[in-house]
Amino acid sequence: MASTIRVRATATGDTTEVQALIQHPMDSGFVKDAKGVLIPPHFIQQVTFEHDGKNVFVADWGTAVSKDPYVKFSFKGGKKDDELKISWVDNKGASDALTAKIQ
Amino acid sequence: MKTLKRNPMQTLILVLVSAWLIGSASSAMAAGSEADFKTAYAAAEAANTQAGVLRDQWTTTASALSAAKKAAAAGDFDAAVAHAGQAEALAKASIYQATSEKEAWKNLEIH
Amino acid sequence: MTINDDGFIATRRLILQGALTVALVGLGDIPFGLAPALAAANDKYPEEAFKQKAEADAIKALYGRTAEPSDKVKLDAPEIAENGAVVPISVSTTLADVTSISFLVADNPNALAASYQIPPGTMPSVANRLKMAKTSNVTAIVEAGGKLYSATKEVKVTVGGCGG
Amino acid sequence: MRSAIPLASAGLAFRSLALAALLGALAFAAPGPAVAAADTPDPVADAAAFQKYFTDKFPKLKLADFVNGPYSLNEDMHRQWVEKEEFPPYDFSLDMGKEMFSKPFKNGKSYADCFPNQGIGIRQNYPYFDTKEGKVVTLELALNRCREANGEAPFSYVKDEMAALTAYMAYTSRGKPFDIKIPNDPRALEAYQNGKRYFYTRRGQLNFSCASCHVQNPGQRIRAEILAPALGILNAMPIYRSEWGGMGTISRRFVSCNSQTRGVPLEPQADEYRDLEYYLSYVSNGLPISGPGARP
Repeated sequence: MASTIRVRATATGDTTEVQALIQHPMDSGFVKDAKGVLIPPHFIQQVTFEHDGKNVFVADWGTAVSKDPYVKFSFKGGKKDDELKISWVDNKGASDALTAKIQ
Repeated sequence: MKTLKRNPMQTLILVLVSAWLIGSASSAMAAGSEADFKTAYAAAEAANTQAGVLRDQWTTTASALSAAKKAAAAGDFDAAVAHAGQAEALAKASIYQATSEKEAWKNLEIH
Repeated sequence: MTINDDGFIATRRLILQGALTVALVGLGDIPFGLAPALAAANDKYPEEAFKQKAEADAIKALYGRTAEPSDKVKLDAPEIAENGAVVPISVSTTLADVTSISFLVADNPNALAASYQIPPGTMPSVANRLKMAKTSNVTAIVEAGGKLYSATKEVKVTVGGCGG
Repeated sequence: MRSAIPLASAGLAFRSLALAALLGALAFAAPGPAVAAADTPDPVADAAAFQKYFTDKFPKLKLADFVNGPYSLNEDMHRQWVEKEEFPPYDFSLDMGKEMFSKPFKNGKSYADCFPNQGIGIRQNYPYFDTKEGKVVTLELALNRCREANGEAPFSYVKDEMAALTAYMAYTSRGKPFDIKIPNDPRALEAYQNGKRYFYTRRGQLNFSCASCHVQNPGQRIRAEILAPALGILNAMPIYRSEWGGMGTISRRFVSCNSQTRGVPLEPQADEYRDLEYYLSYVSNGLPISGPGARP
């Protein structure tokens, strides 16, 4: 099954800009479905971005992050063809990971 | 650009007609009984089917019809007859809208 | 502002954690530039902070102190959100030694929306898309050099369409 | 003494009806375009007048800008759109569509065998008038007919699979101008006219027509949303709407527009919807395809 993580990492000079879009319902637990039943909370809690063995960015998310969440940041020290490892875990313990190459 | 005098006038007529319909529908209410509900519901459904033929039914007609059915099922025929009357009025208003729009749509057409 | 029970326990546990991390750092061989701030540096998911209803409690649970507004924190958010489900919000700052950035939506059921750990070498700017229940103040908090700075902007949110 | 039965619900219906009708009259009594009902429809003149009405109304916009709907009419919305387009939420649907499009059916054939040019870069020619069938055929209909012809179950017109397929096909046509043709066949002209009539006909208890919002009030707000101009309104289809938190086909948009004005929607791909799509696409001839799109 295709990964739930889409990432674009582009290095310009010694700064690498990272954009990530993750496929996830991000249910807050406050929304009712068509039959008026509350949809239980189901959201990504932590996303870790790792480069060269150390975390370059960690996102802690609550129930107010949009569906199919998106985040953008940049860090120094990455260069073309380096690997960037992204992994997320949600409140039900589900998770997914992807290793991408910096363009 | 011709100012749209007809449109508000035509909408005013729409309001008056439906007011008259609701008035007549409600004044015919005696103490509701199952028979009254059946006739009132049948009339409302017939009008709504006619609106369907004209491809212009309203969602509020449908909800009034289901409210009528629910009230009748609960044995509250007064409310059931009232809802059915309301549904008939809404259905008739939608029929009026569909027929009057047969020509009135040209008012908005871009030329 | 009364500190409710779990708020108090949370802060005590926070301080313990902080102490633990500091102790570990002393032992560890990774040369940390500066002693990590209370909660931000450790990787644990700040469960308590996300449970808080009010903004002030969330900030307290997360950082253990209050923030002062600063024009060095540039918060970018729309005036009227095109839709409360997807509100693009970003923040950037010229402050140095930034270790954490957080976003809070005051009138959401839980104020804390997202919190980001910024290790040394990562630029102090984040863009994300948040959900907003209704018109509310959106606040970005930047933790730099162990102190908290903030910027706030009101974002209007209403339902779209002409109604059911 | 008038009958004592408190007809709150009837009164309520009457009040909401009157209020809605009044709202309809007041909010949308803005001067509409000139009136002159031609007998035989002249699509070429219609399209020219249609495009002129909008370029006059928004002189700052180039023709191609109209395909971005509300985002071309409001600076705050435009900024939010640009940020979303950096990594658009329809990315997943696009990939799913691409994958589905290349996966062969059980009988070994695939969508590429049903469409000219293997289905690549042809979205701008849909919908077209099928002279054999004597009716308008939309892209969504053609996709389901292709599935049925190859022994596969048709997809729902309002769900994700159809949106993913049309998203991919639209993507392969990005930038190509709409090129809708009306063959020399009286039935085609009639289908075009039916679509036009549906577009301008008021319906639903709120007594609005598509034109009330998208011709008389583009750029205005209706609660939080900025109304899109009718010109180019289908160019970005299918769309990922934040409102739905998901993809929406043209069918889904027509159905939801009807129910918003408290009109009972027709079944997806009903003749009226197919003709409406035919009219709306024809008068947007020349504007580039920009689908799939993101919308509020």
